[in-house]
Amino acid sequence: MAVKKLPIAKAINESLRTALENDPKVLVMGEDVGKLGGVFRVTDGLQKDFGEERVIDTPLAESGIVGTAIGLALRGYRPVVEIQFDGFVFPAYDQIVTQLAKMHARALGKVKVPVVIRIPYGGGIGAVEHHSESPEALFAHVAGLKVVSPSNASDAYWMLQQAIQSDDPVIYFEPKRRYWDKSEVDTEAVPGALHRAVVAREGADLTLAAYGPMVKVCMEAAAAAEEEGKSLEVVDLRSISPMDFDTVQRSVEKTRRLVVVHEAPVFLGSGAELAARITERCFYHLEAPVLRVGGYHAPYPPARLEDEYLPGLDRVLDAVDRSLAY
Amino acid sequence: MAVKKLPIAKAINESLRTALENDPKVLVMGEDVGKLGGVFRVTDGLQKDFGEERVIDTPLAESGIVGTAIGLALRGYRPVVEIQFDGFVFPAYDQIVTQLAKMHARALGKVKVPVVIRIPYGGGIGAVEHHSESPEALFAHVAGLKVVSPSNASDAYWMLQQAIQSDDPVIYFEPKRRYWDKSEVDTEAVPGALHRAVVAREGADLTLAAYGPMVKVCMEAAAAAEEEGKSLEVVDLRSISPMDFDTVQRSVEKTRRLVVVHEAPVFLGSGAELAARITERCFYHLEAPVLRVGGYHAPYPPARLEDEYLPGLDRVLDAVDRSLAY
Amino acid sequence: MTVDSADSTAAAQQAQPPRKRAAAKKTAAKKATHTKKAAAKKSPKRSPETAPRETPQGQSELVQLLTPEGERVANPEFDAYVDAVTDDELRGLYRDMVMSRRFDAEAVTLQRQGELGLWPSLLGQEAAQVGSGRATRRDDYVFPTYREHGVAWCRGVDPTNLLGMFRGVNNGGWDPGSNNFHLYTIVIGSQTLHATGYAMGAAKDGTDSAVIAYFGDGASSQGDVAESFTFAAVYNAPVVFFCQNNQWAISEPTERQTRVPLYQRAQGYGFPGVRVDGNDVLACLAVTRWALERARRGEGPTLVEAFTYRMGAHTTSDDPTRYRADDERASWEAKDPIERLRAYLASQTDTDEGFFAELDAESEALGKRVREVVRAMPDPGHMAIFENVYADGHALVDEERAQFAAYQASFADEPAGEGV
Amino acid sequence: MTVDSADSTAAAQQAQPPRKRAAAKKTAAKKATHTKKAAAKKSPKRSPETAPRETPQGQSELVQLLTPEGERVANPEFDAYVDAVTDDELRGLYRDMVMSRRFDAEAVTLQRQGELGLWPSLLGQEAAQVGSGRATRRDDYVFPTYREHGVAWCRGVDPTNLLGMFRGVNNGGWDPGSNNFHLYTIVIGSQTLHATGYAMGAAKDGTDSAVIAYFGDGASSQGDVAESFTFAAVYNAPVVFFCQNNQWAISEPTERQTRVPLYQRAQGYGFPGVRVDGNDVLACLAVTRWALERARRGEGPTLVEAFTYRMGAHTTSDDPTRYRADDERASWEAKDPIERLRAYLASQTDTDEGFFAELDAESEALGKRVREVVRAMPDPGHMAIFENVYADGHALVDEERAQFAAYQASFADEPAGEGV
Ligand SMILES: Cc1ncc(C[n+]2csc(CCOP(=O)(O)OP(=O)(O)O)c2C)c(N)n1
Ligand SMILES: Cc1ncc(C[n+]2csc(CCOP(=O)(O)OP(=O)(O)O)c2C)c(N)n1
Ligand SMILES: [Mg+2]
Ligand SMILES: [Mg+2]
Repeated sequence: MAVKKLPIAKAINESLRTALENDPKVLVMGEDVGKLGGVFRVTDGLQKDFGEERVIDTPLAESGIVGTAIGLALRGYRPVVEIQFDGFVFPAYDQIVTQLAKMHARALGKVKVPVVIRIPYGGGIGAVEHHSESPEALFAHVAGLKVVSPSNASDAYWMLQQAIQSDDPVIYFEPKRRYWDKSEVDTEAVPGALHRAVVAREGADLTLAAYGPMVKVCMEAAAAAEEEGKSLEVVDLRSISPMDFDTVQRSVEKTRRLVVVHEAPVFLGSGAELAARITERCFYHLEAPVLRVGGYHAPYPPARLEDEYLPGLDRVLDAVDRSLAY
Repeated sequence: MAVKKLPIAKAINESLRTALENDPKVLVMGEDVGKLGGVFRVTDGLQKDFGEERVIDTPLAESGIVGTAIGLALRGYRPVVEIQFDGFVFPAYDQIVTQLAKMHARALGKVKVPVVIRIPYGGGIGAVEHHSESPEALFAHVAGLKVVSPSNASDAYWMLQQAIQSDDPVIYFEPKRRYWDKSEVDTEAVPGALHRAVVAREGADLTLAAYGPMVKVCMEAAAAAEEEGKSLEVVDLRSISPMDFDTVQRSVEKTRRLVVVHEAPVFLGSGAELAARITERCFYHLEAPVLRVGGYHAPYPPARLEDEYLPGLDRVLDAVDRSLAY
Repeated sequence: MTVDSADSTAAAQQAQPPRKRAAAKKTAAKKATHTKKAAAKKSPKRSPETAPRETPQGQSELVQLLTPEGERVANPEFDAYVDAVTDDELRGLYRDMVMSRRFDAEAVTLQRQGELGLWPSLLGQEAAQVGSGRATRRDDYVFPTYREHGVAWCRGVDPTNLLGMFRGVNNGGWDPGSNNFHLYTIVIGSQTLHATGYAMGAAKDGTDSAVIAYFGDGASSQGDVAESFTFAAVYNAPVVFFCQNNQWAISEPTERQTRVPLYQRAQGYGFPGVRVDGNDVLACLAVTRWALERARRGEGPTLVEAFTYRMGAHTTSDDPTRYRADDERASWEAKDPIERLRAYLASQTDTDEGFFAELDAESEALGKRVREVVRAMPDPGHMAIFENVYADGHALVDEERAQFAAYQASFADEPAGEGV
Repeated sequence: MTVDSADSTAAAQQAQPPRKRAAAKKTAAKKATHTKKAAAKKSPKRSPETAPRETPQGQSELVQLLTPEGERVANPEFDAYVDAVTDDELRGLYRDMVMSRRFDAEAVTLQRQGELGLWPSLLGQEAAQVGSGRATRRDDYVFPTYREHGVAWCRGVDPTNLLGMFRGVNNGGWDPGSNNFHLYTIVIGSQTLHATGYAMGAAKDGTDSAVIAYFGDGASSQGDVAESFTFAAVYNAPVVFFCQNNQWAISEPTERQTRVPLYQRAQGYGFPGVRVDGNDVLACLAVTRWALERARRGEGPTLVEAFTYRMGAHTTSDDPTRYRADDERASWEAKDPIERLRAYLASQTDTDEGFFAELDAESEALGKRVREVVRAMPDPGHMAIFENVYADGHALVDEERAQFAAYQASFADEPAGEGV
């Protein structure tokens, strides 16, 4: 049966399995991805079925993981790299931004480096430091990378398929606190384009734009607002680089108001770009400035404070009210 | 005599010398900062006068440089680290964002890590790859860091003094293509606050906001516009984190139009934040959307293309015209 | 009562002029004629898994002073570093290990009960941590990973301080300066560079303080650790790199990190590396003293690989049954660091049952105190999000703090929930 | 005419089954009975600065087959790798070095004339590059730094291709696949990881191709290089790490990077390291062949440290008078790699003046061609900014490209200036 109800983590697992089956060049690499199946069990069972040559436990060195993945890609492989947590991608940052992002251009297109980097990201799981961050803007600012983040199991499955098939490097941010949220996946569907946003809920009064873990919060906010008679449209951006400004623009031309929500700090977060861009495109349509709801300009706080730090229903609705008050 | 006309590179050199003289805890560290005086001669003569224990040639390892600087800071030193070129800071990115930026908060304020990281940045010098980048947004997004960039010799001197005196980590971006531009430095003046923007030129019709190397371009654009009867105000932001929104707001409330200019790619560049923030603050004042002029979403191009890539007079004036046309 | 080199070896040491002196003469302790009264010295038994091999210093590969059965074996190179250790001090080491283990077990329990979010247990590594921790002097500085609860104990850090970050009320938060024990560092390997820089600073200051950096077998693969070796060697920094090779990095065995014993890594950077039996507290004390004294004398860095075993899960979130066999653990239980010293104390010293009984009570009291302190540990106030982001303030943080306060105030009808 | 192992050793090699076979038997070449007719084999002269020392392999520290005076010295370990080298092939190596130097000199001149923005000269490193480059097989893969013009030459890369990035018309841009010669990498050390990954892939593919990664003495400090050693060792990757220790990293002498010879670094990672006289093309050929053959046989990585000297400035932007003494350079001129082989050719082979004269003419012709090609090298069109940022396209790039084109078109009255 092609349609299954799966949690996001399992959808990613199935997507990796499909990719390993379909293309002998696909490799899965990272710390503890083998016998352990990763700390979130996302790669569970893959090494058992595909062997140590294809599902590779690596030394504990993120720069080495990404750097060797680049070499493997140059040799014709399609490595799918796992970074164990968001906060541990930075040792690999140099390889990602100076090598992975630029090699295709450096070679005037004569080499391709189809590396996918999977990063469980975001907070809300009560973890210790470095395990709850949302660094997507730090990658999206860098040309040569593509950055995506699914919000549901179907997108998790399909966007990973597409990321692996892409000849470009893709940073695939997994909303770790939604790993166990279930939804339907049709593994025989024809997926939409990887970098297109979708209207996840239609509405008339204001547009909420989000991606990854915040889509759920926005859907809940829209449901709550409906009870108060406000009709909110929710756009699931899905892709952060490129960002589908067209879809947001269409929505905002209709609703005339936009609130962007992400966990990452607001200052220079991806909402800044969306706000600037949509303001430029919809200057005469906007009834209110684009408002942003996100993390504060502070290190991700200890777990006991994360509920206050993370954008939740109330803060989103507060911004909605402020926008509607213009 | 306290007032001298100095090129920016020399003003930085003097500022380092002053700091080394005034505080025995100040150290200068980096690749080739000793006998060579750095590839731009910014540290020229310092090792000769202060010795190898204070002006330290380091192994070729940026993470090691910043990581040991953190350790030295914990021991009570005030290291001023040189990264040879913008594109070579990334091996140190992990130490900067996961350690340097967060250690003060991690310790609930019980330790301080007063490390200054000097980075010659930006293009326009006809260099090879990795020598012309503007990565400031990648640091400004990260809480715990302060990010500044002087545009003239006096600021170069004083802002470095203030950065070294600050108990916070400061990323000090030096506009390398302006290194040899001269202006007056009063080494006995009372400097303005490190993180305040200044109005570099007054005007009535539109505000240009820039920092570092682009201030000069904006000043030239304002001069050129004047001949066409347009009165442009130029704000030299000076500090990227924190960004002085108040000064820009005051200016925009007057001129009602804002164009932000930086060399860094526009997408998720610091102009996105300024645009989003000023739009929010000045929603009813703005006659036109905030426009941004900057680099494209592409790797910094080979030298023969950099004039096309970099924001120049024409592109700034083009944006001014587009803004005024609203 | 406890072995603290501020009291024993280091006392002699302090009489010496600072660093860069007497590079030829090894140490005052070496000349000590006092020998353990009942310590039968015979040739060391080796773990079967490692063939005897010469270290760069000509020592046999695994330095061991106490066999798993608690017999004292002679070691011409390192005996001198512990010859002056009294029975009381041995009991002190034993107590340190027992208290560390008891504290650790309590933390595991507290995690199970939901009082902590996570806990990385030191179970099995008590000897490596206590032996090395007790080798440090008060003015030395320690850079731990996230598992050095036993070292923290030896440094005099109140163990309840270690729990805040795992409870989620802070990210560390104790004052590193009050015990010269830096905050736990989670990003693997980073702290080895901080330690190296700190040591460079200590040398610049003309002190003879040394620094010790802890890291794991997994961490040995990180570029930062390699860079710290380079910096330490080039600047001849007084730092000891103390690698607890507990044979696992979460689910990965050491073979995923290296194909030769880790202590050998040092040689290629130009300083000595030694492998010590990490379950032998006496050997760990001796080797770490030796390494720290090298540092004090201006002889630069040393790598100590303490060969030990992580007897528990990686953390309370981990499930080791997925990747390693139970019998592996069983074989290591036979090498338990606490049992081994207990056997020695019981057979070779006049330690009576009363000592062990008292210690039982003392450790139970510790467990109780830890439980109580944790349960009473207040959540931080919401505004703590904005505290200490910067030392000198930051306009955006001020703005966001004010907005947040106003937003919180808008729920004024609801309870404030501000904790502290 | 030239020594290309696709013709010589490798021919024999190709007859062998692929990797992981015959680990015992060293190489076919080893059994070769052909000896240099006039090569007087005597014990090697050593550079005075390095005391003889044993490598892990038991070789004497600096492998040298030709003295600075051009005398052939015996080396029981490595002679076998070059015993089959004919006089013609020796002349080929000589030609490679002369052509590389001539090309390099032309590039320096072109930089002075403003045709190039920058040039990193290989002057003095010809033997290291040609010896190692000629040891590679066609199907091997090379990951250079930014100074491997001589290796590029040996790989058959048209040298004018190397100039684009230094002229500022591209960032490399040749097709790495056509000569298995990767793009120059400027961020120090990064390419060693790419090489290791590529080698892991080659092994996965079941080929017996090997990979060689070049890097400098300065680069040895980068964490990436250490991580590449770890990955290569753990996965037993068929990669040769070829470190050209030219004793300077811009202004920093090697002592700023290490306090022991760099080849020793390898041992701590569990693979062999060898120091070879980097100004001796024959020794570089022999040692690199040995290392590559180890890789082919499945014996994993090797570190080769070619001890040489950067006779010129770091790049044309550099001023070495600020940090090193002239006499240092003078002493190395006496060890010139080209002079040394010339002396050997002149005294020990039947090479006549005609050969040298012809080569002079040939190298002058190369200089001329390089000059002409560079001067005619077109600037890229403006739109090239937006090309190849992504392989599969990117909406923002498309949007910016269109805006840019429209903006350019708004200057329609001005000349288009589109170059190509
Ligand atoms: C840079 C980085 N990558 C990954 C992790 C996740 N992680 C935490 S502990 C650990 C294993 C560490 O193993 P080792 O160094 O042997 O120390 P041990 O836990 O055994 O004490 C990993 C992979 C991390 N904390 N930091
Ligand atoms: C990460 C990084 N840091 C700094 C630089 C600047 N830089 C270019 S070459 C060089 C020295 C390299 O020395 P070495 O590795 O010995 O190679 P050599 O130039 O001697 O061939 C430096 C510091 C760089 N390119 N990359
Ligand atoms: Mg371990
Ligand atoms: Mg060099």
